[in-house]
Amino acid sequence: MARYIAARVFQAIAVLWAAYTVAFIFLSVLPSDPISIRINAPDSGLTEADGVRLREYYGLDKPIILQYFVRLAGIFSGDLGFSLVRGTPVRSMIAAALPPTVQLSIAGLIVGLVLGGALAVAASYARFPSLKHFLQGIPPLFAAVPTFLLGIFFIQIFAFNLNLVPAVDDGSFEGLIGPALTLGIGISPSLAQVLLASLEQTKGDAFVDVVLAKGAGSGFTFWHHVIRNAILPWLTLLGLTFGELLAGSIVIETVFSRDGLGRITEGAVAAQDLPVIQAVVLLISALYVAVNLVIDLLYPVIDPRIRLGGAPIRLKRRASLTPAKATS
Amino acid sequence: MTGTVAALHPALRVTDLSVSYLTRGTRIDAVRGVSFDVEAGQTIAIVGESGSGKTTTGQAIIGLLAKNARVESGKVELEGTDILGAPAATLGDVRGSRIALIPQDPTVSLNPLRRVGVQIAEVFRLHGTVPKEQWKPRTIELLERVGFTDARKQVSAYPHELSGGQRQRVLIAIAIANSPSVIIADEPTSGLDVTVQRRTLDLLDELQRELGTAIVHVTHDLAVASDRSDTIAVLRHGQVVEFGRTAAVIAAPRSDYARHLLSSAPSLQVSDRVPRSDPAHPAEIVLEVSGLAKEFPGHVGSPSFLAVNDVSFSVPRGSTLSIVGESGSGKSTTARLLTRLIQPTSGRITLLGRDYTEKSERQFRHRRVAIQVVYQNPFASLDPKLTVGQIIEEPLKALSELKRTQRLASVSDILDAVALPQDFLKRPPRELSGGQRQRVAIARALVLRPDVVVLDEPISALDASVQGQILDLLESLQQDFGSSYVFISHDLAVVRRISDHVVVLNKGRVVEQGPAEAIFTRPQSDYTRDLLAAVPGGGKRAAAAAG
Amino acid sequence: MTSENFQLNTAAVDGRTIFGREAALRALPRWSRRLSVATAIRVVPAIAVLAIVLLWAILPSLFTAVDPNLAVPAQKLEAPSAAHLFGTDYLGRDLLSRVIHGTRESLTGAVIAVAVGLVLGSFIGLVAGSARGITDSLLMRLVDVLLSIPAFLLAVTVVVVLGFSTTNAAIAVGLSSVATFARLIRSEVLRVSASQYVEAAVSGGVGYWSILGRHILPNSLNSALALVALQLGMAILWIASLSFLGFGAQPPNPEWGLLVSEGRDFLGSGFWMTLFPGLAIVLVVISFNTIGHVIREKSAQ
Amino acid sequence: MLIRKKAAIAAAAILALSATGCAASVSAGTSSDSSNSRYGGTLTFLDPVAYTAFNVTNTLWSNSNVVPQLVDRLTYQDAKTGKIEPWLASSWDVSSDGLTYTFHLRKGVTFSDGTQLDAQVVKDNYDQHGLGDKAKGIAADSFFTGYVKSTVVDPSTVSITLSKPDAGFLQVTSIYRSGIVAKSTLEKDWNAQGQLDNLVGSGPFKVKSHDANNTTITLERRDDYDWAPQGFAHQGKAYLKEIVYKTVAEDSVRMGSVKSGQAQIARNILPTDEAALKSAGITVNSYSVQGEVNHLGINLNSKFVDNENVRLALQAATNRQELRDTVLSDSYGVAKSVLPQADHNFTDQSSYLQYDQAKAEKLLADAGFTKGSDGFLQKDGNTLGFTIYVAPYYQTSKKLLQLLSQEWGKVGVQLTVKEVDSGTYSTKILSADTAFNQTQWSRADADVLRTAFGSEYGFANKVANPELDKLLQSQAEAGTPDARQKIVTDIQKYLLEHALEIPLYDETQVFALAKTVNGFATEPVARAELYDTWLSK
Repeated sequence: MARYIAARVFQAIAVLWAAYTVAFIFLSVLPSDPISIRINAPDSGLTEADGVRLREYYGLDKPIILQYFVRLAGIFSGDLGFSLVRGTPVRSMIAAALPPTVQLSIAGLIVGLVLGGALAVAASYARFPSLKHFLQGIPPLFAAVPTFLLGIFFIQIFAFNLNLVPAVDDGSFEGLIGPALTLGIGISPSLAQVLLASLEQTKGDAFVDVVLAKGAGSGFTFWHHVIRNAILPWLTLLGLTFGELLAGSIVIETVFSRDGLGRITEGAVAAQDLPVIQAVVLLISALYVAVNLVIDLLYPVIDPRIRLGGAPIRLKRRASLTPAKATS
Repeated sequence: MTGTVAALHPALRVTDLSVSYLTRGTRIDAVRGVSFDVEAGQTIAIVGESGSGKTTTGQAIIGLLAKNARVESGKVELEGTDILGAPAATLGDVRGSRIALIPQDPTVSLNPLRRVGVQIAEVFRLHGTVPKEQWKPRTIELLERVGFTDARKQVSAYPHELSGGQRQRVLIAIAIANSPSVIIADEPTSGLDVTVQRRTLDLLDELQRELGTAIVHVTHDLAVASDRSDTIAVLRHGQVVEFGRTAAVIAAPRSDYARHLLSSAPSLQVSDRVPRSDPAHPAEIVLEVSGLAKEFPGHVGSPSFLAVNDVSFSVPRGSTLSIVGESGSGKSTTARLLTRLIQPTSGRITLLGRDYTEKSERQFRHRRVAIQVVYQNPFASLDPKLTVGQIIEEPLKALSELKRTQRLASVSDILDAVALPQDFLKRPPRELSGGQRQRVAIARALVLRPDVVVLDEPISALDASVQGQILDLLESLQQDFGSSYVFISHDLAVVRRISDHVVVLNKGRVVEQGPAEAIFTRPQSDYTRDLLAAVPGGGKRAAAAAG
Repeated sequence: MTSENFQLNTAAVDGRTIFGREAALRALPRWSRRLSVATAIRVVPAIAVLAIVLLWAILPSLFTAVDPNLAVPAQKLEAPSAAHLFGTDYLGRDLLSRVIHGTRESLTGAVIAVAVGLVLGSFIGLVAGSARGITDSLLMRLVDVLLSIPAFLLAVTVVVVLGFSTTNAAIAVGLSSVATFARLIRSEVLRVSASQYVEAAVSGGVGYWSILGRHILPNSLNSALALVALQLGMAILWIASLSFLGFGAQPPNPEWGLLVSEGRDFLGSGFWMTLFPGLAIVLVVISFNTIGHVIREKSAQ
Repeated sequence: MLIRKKAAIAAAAILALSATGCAASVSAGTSSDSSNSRYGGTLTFLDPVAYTAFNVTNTLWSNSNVVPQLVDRLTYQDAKTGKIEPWLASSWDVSSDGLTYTFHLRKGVTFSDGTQLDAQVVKDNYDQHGLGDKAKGIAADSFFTGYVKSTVVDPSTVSITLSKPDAGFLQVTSIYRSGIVAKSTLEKDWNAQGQLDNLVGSGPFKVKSHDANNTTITLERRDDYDWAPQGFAHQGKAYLKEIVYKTVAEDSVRMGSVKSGQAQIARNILPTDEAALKSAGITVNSYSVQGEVNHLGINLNSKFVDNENVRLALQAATNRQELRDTVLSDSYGVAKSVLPQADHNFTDQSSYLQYDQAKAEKLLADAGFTKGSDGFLQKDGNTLGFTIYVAPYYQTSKKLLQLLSQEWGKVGVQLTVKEVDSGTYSTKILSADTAFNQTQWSRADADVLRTAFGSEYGFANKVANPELDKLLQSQAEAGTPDARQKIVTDIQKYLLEHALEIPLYDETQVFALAKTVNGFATEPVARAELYDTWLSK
């Protein structure tokens, strides 16, 4: 067990290092740098000579490989450097951006789980075939609407026409409703489709017949047996959905003018603010890896068939065929 | 027949039961006008092949038909009350208390996420027959009753921690928990090894005697039916074609179909096989195995596993060697070693006098012309994307120098040999029946005229009536082509019919081996004797009743 | 010995009876097994939408005679009317014509994205699934790394490196789907490799590459095809999202995502600029998704 | 997207209008109009751009709606007249050679950290502006190119020495990027100065709170503020208790938020939304930005544009009226010179800027271009075509350039519009392959033209032009306003005669104000000046 966890943690660190390196290589081939952007802004009043000075000040004049290791060392010492655009320490930017994004992600996840779960259960237990088909048709529709379009319409209707929620995040609970609904609707199709398939399959499992043969009604069968088994694939899906949540926040935070990781990512990418992008990539990768590690460790707890050190641990991820839902 | 109530009403009376399925707008009549009675303490066997409607009948009785099924007509009277089409609440009251189910496959019939004790106690909970504080002691009691030796511990086991036989015992415990009047047993032992099957069915018999339960035993296995039932109903295409006292049916079936079934079911009767190898004139040894072992590395934290341990035998030309054993005995691993799909850990395999143990696949490939294989499941062993012709031609293309026209001629010839019409060449496997597919698989193996054919449970996935045909085909092909067979099987009856030489495996080791007749008539080891004793057939109960 | 006709009509049923599923699939006419009515109701509209859209992409001038880039300032921001079915945009360009002419770029983008993902992903997946061992481990760790950076973040970063254009956005989206394809293809390769018919082919002396070409690839095709259809829909959405963030198509090319992102500035004064291109995106994505799901359901049967 | 629009002008008429509007609403509403009732309230201001580092030196336009509330300058420029008036400096003397400026500082001015304004801190501020500080990573401000040194004469007198006369220098001391900050700010290095918490000024507001990414910034009033310039509408502390700045990039969301009352002021209203806002009862005010007009700068090293006839042809092929009517709104002026009509040195040069397709075609034919098979002109096998990049600073850039592309297309010139990220943009516009870039310098003084075109600065045309340099320098050294006006007119003429830029429209800032907003004003380059702003109940 301990050995297994150690191996997984080591693997996680290796993935993170690789993610950092990939990000660094990507960014080092960018055509420009933030100093040039600053100098060439119409109002800047800076000359190329000033640029040389600023590059020196930020260490951007050093050989690329040296910059790579300096940054890497910085990460280990917890020093993520300064934003080249804002001058603020990246660590404090990230520290401020993380909570709203986590808040949004959790709220969006809850909406997605409730919505996806409700759709799947309703479709699975619909009495009339026509109702079933109708309910089955909703997730694909959700999956086809671009998130930004949904967000814009949400704001128009709920914030401006009905004046129910603030259009601009003000930290209130109401301010979270629009973004969370948009994000939740965005991730719900895959959750609904996976759960529906799983429900249909579980309902056909032989043990359900045994439970019915014991004299159980459909309610008892559902709550005590079907749902627990049917929900297992969600666990795997959660890890992947997590990536979608973070990616979705890039668009949603822009649309809803919310603070968060997504928004600073978008800004940093557009302005080529290297230290910020690297920190974000690293942080998001770390979160992703951590969430998936936790999920892997959670499996044996939830499913007694999987025991660490015994049966195959790494269940095959359903990554390949997760229903398509853009995080757009 | 005891008791006045029972005299008035049989435990179960099924009258004119008809069930149809609606699949994509097409109606299929699965059960047509089936009627029978079962008295308390009696067992009726519903026998039939796949698609005969036997399972549907069982489902209809306990009200667990699939969604697309519809009861067209009939009555199912449980001690005089019609429960067919009863409201859900009534069914919920009846099921689990007065009528119970023992399902087919114990490995998938328990909720994998809940402890077995909880799953048993649910029967008490749902029917309120036992006060809550008594659930656990009563559950343990039940487990002991169905033969658990360490019930106190095993009550909190998860299903996956139990063997198949143990799981079936748990399911039996669930079925008998409220002492029902009727139990529907749907192929209760078809997935179990013979010895386990015998112990399970013995337990069921014992409980039936004790509780006076009526049992509807749904099975495809005529031998099991003859051993374990008082009456038999043979179903075909949803209709009862033969009905009567078991002994009478077995002794003198009235319908052609029942006769056909009986004749094609292999049994432990003395084989009429003419030995292919004459000890006086030893034939050339085509395949020799010595000290074969295969070790599988364990997963993290568990020890490695010796699947095959020091196995040796030899196969003379034109003869059949059978490897028998229960699940986990290592017989399939041996088959894979012989065909070099996996590499042995140690030992030697010599084919036509040449040791190929340490040859690479590249070096060995052209030698595969001498050894071919037929798999158990003809639904998985044929590529669904190819036509029958392409499937059979494939080894020729790979291993022979023949030109295309010559290859096609060979394919055509072998298709005749396995008695399939020529127009099958262009058809995809999905349009073929199981028996036809297995013929294609055999044709593919024999098209190269190999010296050795490894047959890995080639008939166990097929219906009884088809099993006999495939065995006949294999025998006649052996005569025509002179191939040696290595026949892997768990079914002793089949093995007796086809083998010259038998190797008995248990837990990876050879328990005993020798000429087939010697093994069957004079088994040397206890294990072999157990195996032989467990083979069903012969009408035990009928004999007992008669006696 | 009697013939086998006792069993003939049980074709296509698994050898053993399966509790609850007995007799369910028998004796159906072939065509009905291929396409049930319920499936047809879903598939036919989807195919119709894609057919129309494909025609728009190939022969846009057949559907509209108006130059999509002709600005008529006097007619700016006109609501939908008989003269301009979808209305006009902020420069007085005919929106219907822009949507129709934008199809080619949108679809080409989606196709490029999927092609990039499919080709690179299949290559990695095939090599990993075939080579096993250390190569497999290394490649799968690479895939883990790709997966650990959320795909959309990756796409955003890549498109900035490559520069803004539909093609580059498509390549970026494609690159970020490489991991998905690699995983699918690898698992398909492993699944099919472990099947008995591949084992039978090995026994039959068939070489590795022949097995790959004759058995593994054709049998992985349905899953890959399903994923391709789903990814086509996803690529359209993602490219549109990149356009929304300002990283996508170049003006004045009327790519759909660009049209929507331009339109959002005019929600107050010209909602049709968002509505119609948005509708085009939604319909096409639903159609791709439907077809993907149906292929997957078919292959699962 | 950084969006920059500016402002200032003219506000006279518009302010008067909005003031009456407000007065009416107030009297209709609550009881009295006593100025006491104006105090208090929190105003939410929606800004489209992400705020960058808050360095005062070299601060960018993006932050400049926040910074003016926090820092005061030595002098105050009247947005209407362009006159320079006292602020932190109560008076000043200029030496007769125009090289030394002596400022007499106002007494009793404190920074928000409680420290006093004195000559030393002013000297330190100006040394940083004028010379930079290499050790702290701070570059000198290009507005201070002639700066030599500052000298503390006495605790309330500081004198500044220039290397050559600069008629615009006094105006420089009034602009927001010449703000005077406390010693504690100056001691910090470049990064630290950029952080809002470290920005300590003497302005009417101070920073109350902000999030790490500066997407929400809250300022609070300094109750002890008592040194407003006379040009402001009132004295003493500001009316508003708090100002909340929020970054909202979505145009529709900014507009909707003001409409629904969730915010009071939104900057950068899309031209197409103005009518809808007005009909919803929102005040839409536009302020012309003083400085240059929004125009296409020309890199004379590029192909084709080194030919003056080609430039003049493009000048004539540009239909400014159509651009304004289609892409912009009535809030924006059609460019009539290189300076906007609101600039006090503006002279009407619209004769150079008439749309004339025939003239353009003739000029190009004279230059030897003939029509090719693709409909575009060509010479020696080269198509007369240019690539222009969408300027990330102007929200209408993409739309405008697409229409311009069609206008130029009518005379056979191919203009390809491309959109790139701001990083790529900054490299592309430096390249000689890029003939045009849409740009504008804002500063309420004609000296802005020297900064833009003078070869000692960025020099927009990238080719030294001694003749123009001479004109620009003489403007800076002009003794009297009249003399200077004459030279500035010559410069305007010179630039257009030779088509050294292609003017497009008068840069304008458009703000949406909720009904409750009163007394909103902007300083000369249209940055919000919220000192006089108050909210009616």
